[in-house]
Amino acid sequence: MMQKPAQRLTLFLLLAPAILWLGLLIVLPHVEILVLSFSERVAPRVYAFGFRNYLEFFTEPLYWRTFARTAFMSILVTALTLVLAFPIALYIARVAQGRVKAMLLLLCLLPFWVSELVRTLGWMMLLRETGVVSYILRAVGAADQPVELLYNDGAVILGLVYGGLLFMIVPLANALESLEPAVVEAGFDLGGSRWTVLRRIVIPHAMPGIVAGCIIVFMLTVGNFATPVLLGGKNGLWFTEQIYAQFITRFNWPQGAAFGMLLLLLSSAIVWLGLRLTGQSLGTTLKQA
Amino acid sequence: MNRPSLAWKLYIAAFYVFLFAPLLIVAIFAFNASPFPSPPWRGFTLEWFTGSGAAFGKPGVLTDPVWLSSIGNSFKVAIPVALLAVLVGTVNAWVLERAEFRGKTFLAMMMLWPLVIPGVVLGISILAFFSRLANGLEDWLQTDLDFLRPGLSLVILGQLSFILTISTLIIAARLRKFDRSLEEAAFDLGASRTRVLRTVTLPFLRPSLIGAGLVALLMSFENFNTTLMLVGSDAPLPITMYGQMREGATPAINAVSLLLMLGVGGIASVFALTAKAER
Amino acid sequence: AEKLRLLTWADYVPKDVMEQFTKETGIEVEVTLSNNEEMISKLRATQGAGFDLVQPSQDRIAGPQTEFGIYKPLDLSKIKSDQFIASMLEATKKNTTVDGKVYGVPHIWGTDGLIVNTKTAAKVADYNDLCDPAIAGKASFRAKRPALIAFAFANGMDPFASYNDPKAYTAMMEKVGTKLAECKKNVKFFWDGKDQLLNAIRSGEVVAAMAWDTGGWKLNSESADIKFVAPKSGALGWVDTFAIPAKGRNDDAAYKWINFNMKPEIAAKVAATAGNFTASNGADKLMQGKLKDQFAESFPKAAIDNIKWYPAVPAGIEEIEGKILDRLKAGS
Amino acid sequence: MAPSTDLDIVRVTKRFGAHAAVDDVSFSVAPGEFFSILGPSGCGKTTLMRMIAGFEHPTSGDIRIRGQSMIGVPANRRPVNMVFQSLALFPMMSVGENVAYGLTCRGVSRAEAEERAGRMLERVGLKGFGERRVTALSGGQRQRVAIARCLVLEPTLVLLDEPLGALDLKLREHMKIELKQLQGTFNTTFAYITHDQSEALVMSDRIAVMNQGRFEQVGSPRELYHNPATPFVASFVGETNRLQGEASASNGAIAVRLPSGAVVQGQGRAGQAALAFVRPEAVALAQDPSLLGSLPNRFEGRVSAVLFDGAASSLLIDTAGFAEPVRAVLPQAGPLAGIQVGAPVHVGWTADAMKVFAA
Amino acid sequence: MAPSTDLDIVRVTKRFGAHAAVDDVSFSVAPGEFFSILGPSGCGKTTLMRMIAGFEHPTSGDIRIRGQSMIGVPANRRPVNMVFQSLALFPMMSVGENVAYGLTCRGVSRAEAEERAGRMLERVGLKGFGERRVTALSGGQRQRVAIARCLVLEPTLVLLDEPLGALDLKLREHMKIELKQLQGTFNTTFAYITHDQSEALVMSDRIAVMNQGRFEQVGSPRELYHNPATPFVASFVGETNRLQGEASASNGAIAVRLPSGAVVQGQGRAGQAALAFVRPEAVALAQDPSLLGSLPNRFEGRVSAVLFDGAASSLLIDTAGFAEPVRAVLPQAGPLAGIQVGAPVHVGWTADAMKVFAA
Ligand SMILES: Nc1ncnc2c1ncn2[C@@H]1O[C@H](COP(=O)(O)OP(=O)(O)OP(=O)(O)O)[C@@H](O)[C@H]1O
Ligand SMILES: Nc1ncnc2c1ncn2[C@@H]1O[C@H](COP(=O)(O)OP(=O)(O)OP(=O)(O)O)[C@@H](O)[C@H]1O
Ligand SMILES: [Mg+2]
Ligand SMILES: [Mg+2]
Repeated sequence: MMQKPAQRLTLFLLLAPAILWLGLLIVLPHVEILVLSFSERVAPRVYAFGFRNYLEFFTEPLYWRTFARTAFMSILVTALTLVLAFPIALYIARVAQGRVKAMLLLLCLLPFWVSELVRTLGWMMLLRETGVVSYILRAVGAADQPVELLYNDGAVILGLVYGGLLFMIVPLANALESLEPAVVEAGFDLGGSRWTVLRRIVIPHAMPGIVAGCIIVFMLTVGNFATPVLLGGKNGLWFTEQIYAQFITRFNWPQGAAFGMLLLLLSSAIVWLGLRLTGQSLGTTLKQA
Repeated sequence: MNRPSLAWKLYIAAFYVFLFAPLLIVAIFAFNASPFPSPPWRGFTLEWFTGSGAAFGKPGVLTDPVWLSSIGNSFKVAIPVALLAVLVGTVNAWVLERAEFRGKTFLAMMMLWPLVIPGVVLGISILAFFSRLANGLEDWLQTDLDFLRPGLSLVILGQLSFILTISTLIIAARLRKFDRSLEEAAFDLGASRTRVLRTVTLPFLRPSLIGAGLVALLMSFENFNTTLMLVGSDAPLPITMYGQMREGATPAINAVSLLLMLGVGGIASVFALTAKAER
Repeated sequence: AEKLRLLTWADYVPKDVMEQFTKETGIEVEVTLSNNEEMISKLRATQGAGFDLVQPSQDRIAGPQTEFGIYKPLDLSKIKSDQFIASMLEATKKNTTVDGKVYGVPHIWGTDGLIVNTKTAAKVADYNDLCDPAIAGKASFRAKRPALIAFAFANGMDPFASYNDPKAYTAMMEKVGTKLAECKKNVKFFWDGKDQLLNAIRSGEVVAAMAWDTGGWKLNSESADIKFVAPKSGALGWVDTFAIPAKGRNDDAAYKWINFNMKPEIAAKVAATAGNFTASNGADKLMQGKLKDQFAESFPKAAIDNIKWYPAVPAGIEEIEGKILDRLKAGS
Repeated sequence: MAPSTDLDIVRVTKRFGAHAAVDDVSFSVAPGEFFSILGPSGCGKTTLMRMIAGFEHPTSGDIRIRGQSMIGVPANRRPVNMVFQSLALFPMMSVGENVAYGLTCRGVSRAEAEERAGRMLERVGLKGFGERRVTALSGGQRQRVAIARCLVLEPTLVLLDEPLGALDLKLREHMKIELKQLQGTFNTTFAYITHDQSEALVMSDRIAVMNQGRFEQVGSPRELYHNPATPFVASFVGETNRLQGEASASNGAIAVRLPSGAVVQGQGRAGQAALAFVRPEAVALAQDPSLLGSLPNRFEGRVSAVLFDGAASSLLIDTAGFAEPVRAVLPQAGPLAGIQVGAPVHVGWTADAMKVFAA
Repeated sequence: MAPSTDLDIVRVTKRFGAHAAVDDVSFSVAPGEFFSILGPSGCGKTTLMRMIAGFEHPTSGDIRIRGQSMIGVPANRRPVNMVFQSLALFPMMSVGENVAYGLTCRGVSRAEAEERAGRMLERVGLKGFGERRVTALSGGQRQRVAIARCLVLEPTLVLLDEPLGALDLKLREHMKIELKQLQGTFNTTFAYITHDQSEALVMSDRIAVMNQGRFEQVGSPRELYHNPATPFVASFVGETNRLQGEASASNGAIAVRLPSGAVVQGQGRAGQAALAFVRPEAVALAQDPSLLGSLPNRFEGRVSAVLFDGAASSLLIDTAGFAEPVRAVLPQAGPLAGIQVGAPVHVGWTADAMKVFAA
């Protein structure tokens, strides 16, 4: 009983960094933009409480269309990433052995630790009209004119999928790795075909990894800025660009804050929906990754 | 299942080509003797690394103060971020794995939250909050509080806001694997609590501390979204690169990228080695 | 050492000028490159801290100052006004006055017009010609306010006249927006950075663009086919200024830099690297011949008279424009 | 005067919430004794041991070592050392460092600690292993390092929490004997916990049988085996046949009527409901019932299974009037050695061999 | 005509690189037989079983099930099913779904598969457990689900790879008997692998003892125990005393001279170097040497340890001329029942009880 106050103090000291971190860098800033998003400008340097920033979002088709487009494309990118990454993760987790396995995983990791901008630069150099692909196409005679592959939605999707792959592969491989080989063998032994085993054993087992990977890829995609800006064309706007524009080129912080809140809502809602549909929980899911 | 089909193997090969194509292109064209980072190949040069600018009108990376100072800025951000991430991450991991108190699950959820906040939103919220804080404190204290204004200090805080989650998770995962009976055994053999910490617990955690530090370093170097909203006059590397890419880049940016790849490759190998030692 | 933190445009601070200044005054200059919007947004985020001297365009001072109070009134007694072209100084002072205080003095001026590859797009003579199907996919302009203003003039409207009537202005901008949207299919990309555009024109990816005169002349010196053309409906004239942020910490150094820069020989050097003209009185005599010739070619007498100078942007106008521009970028 | 006991547990109770993991337990361990606590999983053995080591604090009661109360003394100041079930060797240290750890904690100089650790390793048969990593040892070797790490501190008392649990069958058999011998040569007091009755029987001087936080019986292995004090001890220690029925006293012995109506004779005490136990090796077999003539319990049956297992072979015999087959030892020689499933056989046992308890 | 064997292994070899995990093994299993493969860890048991199941492909040799060669037939088309050591229940499915899985793979309708799974669960004593998650079962229950999952497919042959390995001691004892009974009631052919000799002896009709990829001996449990064909079988199956020496023939039997000069008599065949084995239960004990008078092997010793373990108690006897103590069964009754450590004792055994092999 004597130790009680001392223990309290220790606990408090241990908790202090976490509380400072979460309080000062996460919670209060979000409260701030929430408050900010409800302030409207009535005159220079005079602001009042109001919903105009949100009204603006709903009444201006431009904004909600961008929003919907971002959401839709992010889901598309997530799905594509999942489909592309699954065979790779399966290979790494269940076929490759020892050194090869470690190598394959490390090779996957490397491009992603190099800056996103370097990767995007690479794609720009490959895809642009004066770029490598166009050059090669002309050199082999497949095209007689320079081909522009950059500045369209396809390029954006390509760049985003590329950027999301690792974050899909790692949780998937982790989940698949934990599947006991004997369970898969039992699946075959009892007469299952490859497809049956994949559908009834491998995929259900990998579900936490799939959900984790999808959540992370979706988050990264929806919140991405550089890739859509640099690869995207004159027709595509990403919602983060709207936030950036409101803050940086319009100096309209309240509007930007409202957009920020909406983006946060969108991502939280889709994550929540994903978890609900697959019956997973956030904590275990993120630990997977 | 154990015998991959040919199609599958081909897919794997194609995937890795896909994965490395952009990087290879970037690396190769760092040596192209042309003012533009695009084909055709105009011959090999090191001008974009060490050139003084005489040949193409723009200096190479290692002589250009813009690149040098942004690399310096990146280090000024990354090193404190890595150190703080390890330090605070260790304390947080301890809280998650060892402490017992009400609201712990809530706190654990909160710690995961930054992972599902888009980086741009993190950036603007921190920007907005700290500018309000700075305004308030300034009115109150009647002095400039520069470090609360956009600039490297705010970038450090912004990056920490989510890198701390990662480092906490990495260290907590290792701590969870720790067999408590090792500590009890040490204690039982007569060690004091600090000695147990020093001789048993921390040595056990060391690989994860190094790992978390390296990951934090890499993430800090790489981060763009949050940083973009918080930079002041000193731009870290990604911000400078972004500016240059919008400006229409010279192969100097390829040279920077190549240096970055080499650095990352180096750190990754250190990481792989410590990971091996862990086993 | 004493330090001057300068927020400015690319090419406005040649290395030798900076070194000479440091030598003369012992003050080191730390340069951050930017553009109008970013200058304002940085100052807005810091409430005018972080820099000692900034160089926004003259039309972008009064509005933001009213809204955010990010600049300091200038102490005109510390500025050697005889170094300025008097008419330009007066015009700028007038445009940057808020509540009777002056916030900016002129530095560099130039125009927005058309860069045309005369070989592949000879017919382009006005902004509207960028929308000509003949050059489909090979035109470019910035998705920024100058494009709106330019196309307004090109389509027979006078945006500056409606500056203080938000309703009318909105209606006008909507029209311009529609026009631009139609034009969009012709556009390769909305350019952002100067070098990006120049590279694209050099490589032939773009054959005609609305852009700054300086870029056009630069390309012209490289290849005679590429010319800067003053559009029929008028080039847009801009003036970049010196202004001091509200929380600048080294006003003395700032004034020293202004006065130093406006010396004719220094101003001439700066103008030469920037490729533009200076508000420094007498510097034009020191300028190289080539630029003068290029200017003469691009701007016949009538064209000079037809330059549309930006008046100060009233607060609120940018919001209207912003939405139009966003729509332009987002729509397909 | 030296105290005559190394360890005294005095009415110790430990509650977790409402649940009493250890419930009013008292016992003493004499110097040099090998004392085991045997009980099923979850009965409170580990909790009891952790209280002795100092990792848990008793809710009530006293723990004395060499007569000194240990209440309030932290684990690192107690003259007891523990061998953990997981062994808890320090993976970041070499074998030698592991063994020297406790000595350096006491402030013994590095050189001396190393030397003493080396000598201790020699005594447990690991000479020259000092530089090895602990991960590079076999199960039995790691076991010995764990014990050496404790013994080098010359503790009054060594606590062992199922230290053989992680080993495989053959090695466990071997280590049982080795552990007993080690204890003999060091003449240190061991308190050993296990849920494996064979371990406890083979190694211990005395055994306490624990169930649901309480001690059922404390005694030598033979006492527990031959004279169990409770039905729990009778069925937990050693293989046995268990019968349930109603008791009624009869001439000198006690008679138990099974539900089928069959009656068995035994020794013991019971009210109405009774449990009777007889060990398989006490069941006599004969093809001719007259050979069992003198036995008070005689029944007819049929072999339902022959469980051949070398010297440990047994028979299951479906016996008229019994709910479960009776288990008997398969004779190694004689006419019944080759008996087959389905063969009729007579079983019998003395009243002495059958222990009866109140159910 | 129905083939007279369910499984024929014909000269099967499996190499991993240069190492032959299974080396030229042949055997047959008759319908309804319980056939075990017993051998130490790493001897190739699992590899052999995986070849039968179809997860590995033999380097050479043939595998026939009901006379049909299985070479080139994938695992999911073979009429054999396997119970894995880890059980490998599908954690993502309920108990019922686990059992129904194989049926649905065969295209049996959902309703029928569920119904048949339900009936199978009933037969293994898990009625009403269909909806449970497999993680909510005890060890023994999971065991039975794993077996039910195979049996519901009515396979020609069930392969079991140490299915009891993960269970604890008491449960393992119990499941041994239960498994044998299950096999009896379903009358399915079982091929069972284990490294635990007691499991193999208790359950099997026939056992193959495997060592380093080869079969040492195939026979009934009693054959292996009483007439081991090789020294490996003699020492691996059952507890035994092992002596090493030089052989020389003598009247009818074979004499082995130990390094100390002592000579033992046995049965068998050996060149120069010889190994001799005698089981503890074959060692007769007496306080008076005259009681052992008729035995060709008689020695004097002293009890070095009493390993009391109920019916399985034994003695270690330091015997003059023997390098290791002789292990003998502790008599349950008679004057020697209470013998103490240090007591002198005489040991003896017949020449028949001692098996001699070339070393
Ligand atoms: N810290 C604790 N908090 C709550 N209950 C506990 C705690 N430690 C043990 N118990 C409970 O006390 C009882 C005894 O546990 P203990 O670990 O002593 O058993 P045990 O005899 O060592 O079992 P095993 O043989 O499985 O190790 C169990 O019911 C357990 O659930
Ligand atoms: N895929 C493989 N590649 C290389 N060697 C292997 C492979 N599988 C098994 N082996 C080797 O073959 C030998 C036999 O292994 P196997 O698993 O059949 O042994 P086991 O008798 O089942 O042992 P245990 O009782 O430990 O399960 C071992 O030496 C093992 O290392
Ligand atoms: Mg325990
Ligand atoms: Mg095996």
